[in-house]
Order: sequence, then C-alpha cells, then structure tokens
Amino acid sequence: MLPLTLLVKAGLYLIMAISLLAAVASVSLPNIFHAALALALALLGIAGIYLGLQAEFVAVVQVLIYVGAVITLVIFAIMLTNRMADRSTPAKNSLGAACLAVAAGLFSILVRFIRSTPWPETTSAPAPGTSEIGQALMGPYVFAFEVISVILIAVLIGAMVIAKKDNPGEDAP
Amino acid sequence: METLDQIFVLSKKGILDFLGTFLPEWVVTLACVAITIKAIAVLGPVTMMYLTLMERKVIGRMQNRIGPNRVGKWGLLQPLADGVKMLTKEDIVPHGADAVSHFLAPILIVIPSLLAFAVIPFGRGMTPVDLNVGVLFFIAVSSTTTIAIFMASWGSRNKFSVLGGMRSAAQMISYEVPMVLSVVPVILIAGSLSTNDIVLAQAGWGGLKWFVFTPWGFFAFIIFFLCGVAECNRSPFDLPEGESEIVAGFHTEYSGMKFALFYMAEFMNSFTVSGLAATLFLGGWQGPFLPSWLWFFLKTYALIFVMIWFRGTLPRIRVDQLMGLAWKFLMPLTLVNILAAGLWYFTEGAARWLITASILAGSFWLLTKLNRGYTPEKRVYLFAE
Amino acid sequence: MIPLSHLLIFSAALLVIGIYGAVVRRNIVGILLSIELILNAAALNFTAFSRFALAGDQEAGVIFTLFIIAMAAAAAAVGLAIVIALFRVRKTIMSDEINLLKW
Amino acid sequence: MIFGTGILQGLMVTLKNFVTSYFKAPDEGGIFTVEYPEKRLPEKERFRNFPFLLYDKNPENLRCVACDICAKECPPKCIYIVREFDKDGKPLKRPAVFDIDFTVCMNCGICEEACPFDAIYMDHEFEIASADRHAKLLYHRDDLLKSNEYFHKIRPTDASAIDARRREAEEKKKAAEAAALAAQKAKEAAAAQAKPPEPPKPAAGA
Repeated sequence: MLPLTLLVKAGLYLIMAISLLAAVASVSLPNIFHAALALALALLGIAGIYLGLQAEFVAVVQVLIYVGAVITLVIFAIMLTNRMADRSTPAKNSLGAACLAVAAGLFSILVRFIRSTPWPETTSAPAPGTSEIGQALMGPYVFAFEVISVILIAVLIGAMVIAKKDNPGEDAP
Repeated sequence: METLDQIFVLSKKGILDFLGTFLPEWVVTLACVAITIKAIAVLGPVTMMYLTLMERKVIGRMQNRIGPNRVGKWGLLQPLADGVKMLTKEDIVPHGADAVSHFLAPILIVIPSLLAFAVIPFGRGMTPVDLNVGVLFFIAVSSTTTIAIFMASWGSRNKFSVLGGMRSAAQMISYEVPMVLSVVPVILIAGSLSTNDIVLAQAGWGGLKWFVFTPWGFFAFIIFFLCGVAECNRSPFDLPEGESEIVAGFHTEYSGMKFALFYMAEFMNSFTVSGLAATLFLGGWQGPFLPSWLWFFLKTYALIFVMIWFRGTLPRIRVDQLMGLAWKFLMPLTLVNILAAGLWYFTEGAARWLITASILAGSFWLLTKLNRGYTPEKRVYLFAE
Repeated sequence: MIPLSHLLIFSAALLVIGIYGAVVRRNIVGILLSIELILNAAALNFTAFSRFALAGDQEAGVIFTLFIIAMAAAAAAVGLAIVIALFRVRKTIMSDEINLLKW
Repeated sequence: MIFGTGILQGLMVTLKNFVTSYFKAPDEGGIFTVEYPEKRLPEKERFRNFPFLLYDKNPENLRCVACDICAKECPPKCIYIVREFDKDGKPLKRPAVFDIDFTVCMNCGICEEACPFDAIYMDHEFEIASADRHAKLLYHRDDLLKSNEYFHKIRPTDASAIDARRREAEEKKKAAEAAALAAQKAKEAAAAQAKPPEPPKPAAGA
C-alpha cells in the first residue's frame, strides 16, 4: 500500500501549493472580485488539508461557513460598494517593497524556529469524530459555546443596524 | 432476491477480484475508487438527460398535449437530439465580459452538483462514499453553488444577469438556513450524520418506521423539500431565471454547451435533493420486496415527479413573498420542529405523539396567523374618481 | 501523514501572505480578505497541533478551530457592514482616502 | 381553511388532468392533438385553399370562357387571363393563358362567387410548399385544371347542387331553343301562307 500513501502525500503537497498560489493571488490581484474568488480557492485548499488531517467535520464546516457564506458576503459587499471595472485607482499603496522585505524576514525567522524544534513525528490518538466533538462541545466547552452564540447574535443585529439604509444618526456632509 | 438486491455490489466485487489476480494490491483499491467515480460520472448526465425528457412529457400530459415523441420511439432519443443541438450551437462570449468568471462559472456550477452524488445511498451497501459527515457534506457542497452563480451573473456583464444573480444568491442563502435546520431533527433522532446510518435507523415494520410518518418528520420533510426546490431555482421559486421579467437570469449570456452545463447542474441538483429527501425521510432504500436500489430510484423519481408537478401548476411567487416565506414562516417552523423532535426523543408512547403533534399544529396555525398578509388600505385616487 | 513541520511552514506562509495583504492593500474589502487568510492560518495550526502533539484531550484543537471559524465569520459580517455604511457616506472605500475622524 | 389547502386543490386539478389524459377520449378531457403527417383530421367541406379551373370529361372543354370577371374581382389581383384567338384572328371562348400567383392569392373565394360560368372553385389541396417561390408557385392554366369528378370528390353537396343547376339551365336552354325553333318555323309557315296569292314572277326577270 506504500504507493497509495505516497499518492496521498503528493496530493496534500499539491493542495498546499495550490492554496499558497491562490492566497498570493487573492492578495495581489487588482480586480477585487477575482481576489475574492482566489480566496475561495485558497480556503477550499485549506479544507483539503483539514481532510488530510482526518478532521472531516472541520473541513466540511470550513467549506460550509467560509466558502458558502463568508465569500458570498464579501461578494455582496463588493457589488454594493465600488465600481470594479475601473482600473484607474492603483490597488496597492506605496508600502509594497518595504512590507515585502519585512514579511520575508518574519517568514524566515518563523521557519528557522519551526525547523529547530523537534516535533513529534507520528500522530498519537485516532482522529476525533463528530460525536466526540459534540460531546466535548456540550461537556467541558459548554460555556464557550454559549458565549459564542451570544456574540453571534450581537454581531447579527449589529451588522444589520450598521448597514441599514436610513440611519437617522449619520447625515452626509 | 438477495443477488438481485446486491447485483451492483457483487458485480463490482467480481471486477475487483478479476483485476486482483494480476494487478498489485494498491492498483485494485484505485480501481475500486475509479469504478465508483465512473458509475457516478455516467449516472449524473444520463439522469439529467432523461429528466429533461420526463419533465417535458409530464408537463405536456398535464396540459393535454403529448410532449416530444418524434425523436426515437416515445421521444426517448430527444435528450440526445438536445445534446447534439447544444454541442453544435455557437458559443457567444459577450464583448467586454470578464473572461475568467464567464468561462469558469458553468464548470464551477456542475462540480458541486456532481460532488453531491457521493453521499447519496443508492442501495444497500451502495453509498459511493460513506462519510460519517454525509449530510453536512451535502449541504456544504450545495452551498458553494452561490459563488458560481455570482461568477456567472457578474461575468456576463449584462444587467439582467446581475439582477438574476443577486436574486438567486439572496434566495439560495435564505432557503439554505431552513434546509440545514430541517435536517437537524433527523440527525437528532438517527444519532448520526452518515446517510447510511440514517437509512438504517428507518428500517422495520415494512416501512412504517420512516421518519415521514412522525409529526416532526412530516413537517421537516415538507420544509426540506420546499427548500430543496428553492435551492435548485425550480418551479414556484424560479425567480432568478424568471423568463418574463429578466430574460433568463444569470445564464442569459450563455449559449451552446455552457448553457447545457447550467441546465445539467439544475437537473442534477433536483435529482440529488430528491434523493436526499427520500433518504432522510422516506427511508432511502428501505422497502418490502423490491431490490433496495429499485426502491431508492422509485422514491426519488416520485419526488422528482412532484417537483415537475409543481412546475406544471404553481405560478412564480414574488420576491417579497419568497423572502417572507423563508424567513418568517419556514425558519421559525424548523426551530419549533427541532424542539418537537427533542421532545419526541425524550418521551415515550402516546405522550410522544400528543406533545409533538400539538406543538407543531399550534405553531403552524400561529405562524399562518402571524404571516397573514396585510391588506393594503383602500387606495386614494387623486385624479381618477 | 505529512510531518508537522511542513504544516507549520505552510500556515506560517499563509500568515505572512495575509499580513502582506493587510498592509499593502488599499481597498478595505481587500484588507478584510487578507484578515480572513490570517485567521485561517491560525486555525490550521490548532488542528495540526491537536492531531500531532496532544495525547489526551484530542478535541481541544478542533473545537478551537470551529470557534475561530465562527469568530472570523462574525468579524467579516461586521467589517462588511461598516464598509457598506462607509461607502454610502464617503462614496469611496480606499483606505488611504478615509483620513478624517469626524466629517 | 388552513394555510396550504388552496395550493393542494390546484395541484389536484393538474394531477387529475395528468391521469385522465391517458385513458379519456379526446373530446372530454383526453389528449386531442392529432399527430399530423401520420393521422389527419378530415377537411370540412367548405374548407378553402387555392382555386382551380374545372373541366368536364376531358381537359379540352374548359368551362372558363376567359370573360375576365374573376381577374377584375380578385382583391390582390393575382389572376392573369389572355383570350385565345384562332388562326384567322377571331376571338375564341377559351383562355390561352390563365395564371394564378399562389404567393399572392389569399384564398378568399371571391373569384368562385364572381364566376358566372362555374369555372373556378376553391381546392382542398394545401400541401403545395415548394423550394422556389417565383417559378413553382405561379400556376399556369394546365396546372390549375381539375376534373369535375375531383370536384365531386372534395365538395360533394356543392358539386351536385351546381351540376343540377347546370342541367336545368341546359334543359331550359334546349327547351328555349326548341321553342325558338318552333316559333321560327311557325313564323315561316305563317309568312308562307300570307304570300301565296301573287305568283312568284320576279324569279325570271333578275
């Protein structure tokens, strides 16, 4: 069965490469609509990596919430805000080169740390299935679960109030 | 009966054993995966072709006309003729259109509908991929079509298609929430997300154990099916491609094979949604005498007949009614339904039926009262008397 | 299974790309996209560590990832609401053109 | 009336229609489409398509006498008639050229009503599509000729009524001729009696 595991590994590395490329594209593409689509591809790649880690539930939730809802939200916002077709305004500000250098430096430091520390090679216990996650959510993490539902309700109402059309408070200058 | 029931599983095992004799072990596992993929890749488009024919025949019969019968014996070759016509039609790309999204949209709309086939249990032991997050996988995959519809509508640089895209995105999102919530009771009772376990949980008593015969199951089935119909942009909810108002919605600027892909995605979606509805509520491949896969296809095609029946009868509903139905009627009903399913889980015997039925009937009545449309006050005519 | 260090390098790369995007982008929606990337990089690390390092409590990392995904969706929702409200008033969402605290 | 019943009634209507379309007879609820080329609906007798010229027994004795009334009456002016002349230039009661342009004719049937000689009638033949509009759809005299038996076949009641009327006219004319002949003879007989007293003398002097 050796070739199969090799195949899976190659697949995972391929997915990593694709999602990195998509991430770079989503950062650098001038047309914001294409950038959002590139981000969707990157997130799908990350969901693939979650599958590689046998965390199926997380992968499916990631696809459902990110690619299904957040990207759609972003595209709605893009359509409501600016005229994408005009190429006149430059997409990136002047800090390009400097930030690139700093980012590369940060990345090299991180890689050096990651390389130097000895990580455990093999995965220890079997992957947590959906039922274990459910038990844990209702068991030790029930407080966090309730807090996050409160936060989501607050966000839900807050976002609607902010984005509502006729806000009496702010009147255009 | 047993062999007929397992005919596909046995034939696949036969092929694998045959391959196993002279191929190394890992190639055989690859072949096993390849056979399943090939089966789905054939099943998908073929069901789509014959669903178009079935739709035109059934709607024809409802309107006292015959439907296609020129090509082939009873019009059986009509889908092939449509396919050839679609292939030979010129493929027009509007000037100034966003080439990337215009080209990618039809592909990205077909992929999720094909992926959705992976978790549907076609028969006993015939679930292509038995994920233990099956139902969630189906919902996640069917939610990604929104992006493809956005790409189609924005890519074809046409006001009608952007309007259609916006409408269909709003509809898809607002009908996805009740759809997901209507599946929760089934998972709660069946105790697992895997479609195969759900079907096994409905076994027994010659079919009376199906979830649709419980009060919460009946409501959940109606809501799931309605949301499924809305998800495929079909029949009463086909606002995105409302021919009368916005030409053809988000696939206005598509012609030739690209349009056929949109068409195929719609029909494959309606097949998979009906298949899942049958699996979750009508006991998938459970059935007394006939082989299991035959039961599955009978139930799925019965549900597809209902979808076509909707198309033959119901007029298109307005956007505000569409949104109102989703958010003000289906959403609260599903939440109450989850409560009812929870109570069903913890009570026993007659009390179980009484409590759940009364809660659901009461909430249904209350919601219809709340949603009673406001009657606009008498119009005041300024000039006309 | 791929070694943990490769996964960490991958998420570090995602983090760096996200930071670069957040700093360099002029369009606020673009900045929000890059922030999504950064959050995803962190979430990936949690699952990776939970699968490799921890012996006992396997679910902690996965649950943390779920919470990060939920929070990221909430943050995106509020961020975009602000962007839409801003666009309605100032007719522009280029970050360097919005430089007045009160107008 | 609970919420969904209106929709259910509507659905029942189409389902009933769907089911009955299989075994109900065409006119009460079944399928009434006739699959045209294979099965055809019998044409009603007064169905009008393009006109044709009538001849009795053989194509030579045409009923049409080229009186040009139908050409004048035809609203879109699609009939063109040229009278036939015999060798020494005397006009004959036959059309040498009788053209009808089927692309112009709107098969209104006015020529049929206007024709005093029962020569032109509306046909039932409608499958006359052709590739070339100008040459093939301009029918000449010989293309338009159709026998009286054909006329009886397609419009039995009208044909028999017309033939009866013609036969009567025939007899009346014969009777009139006979009467005229008789009157003629009687006048000669009377004239002959009135002149016998003076002898026929001038014959020798001329």
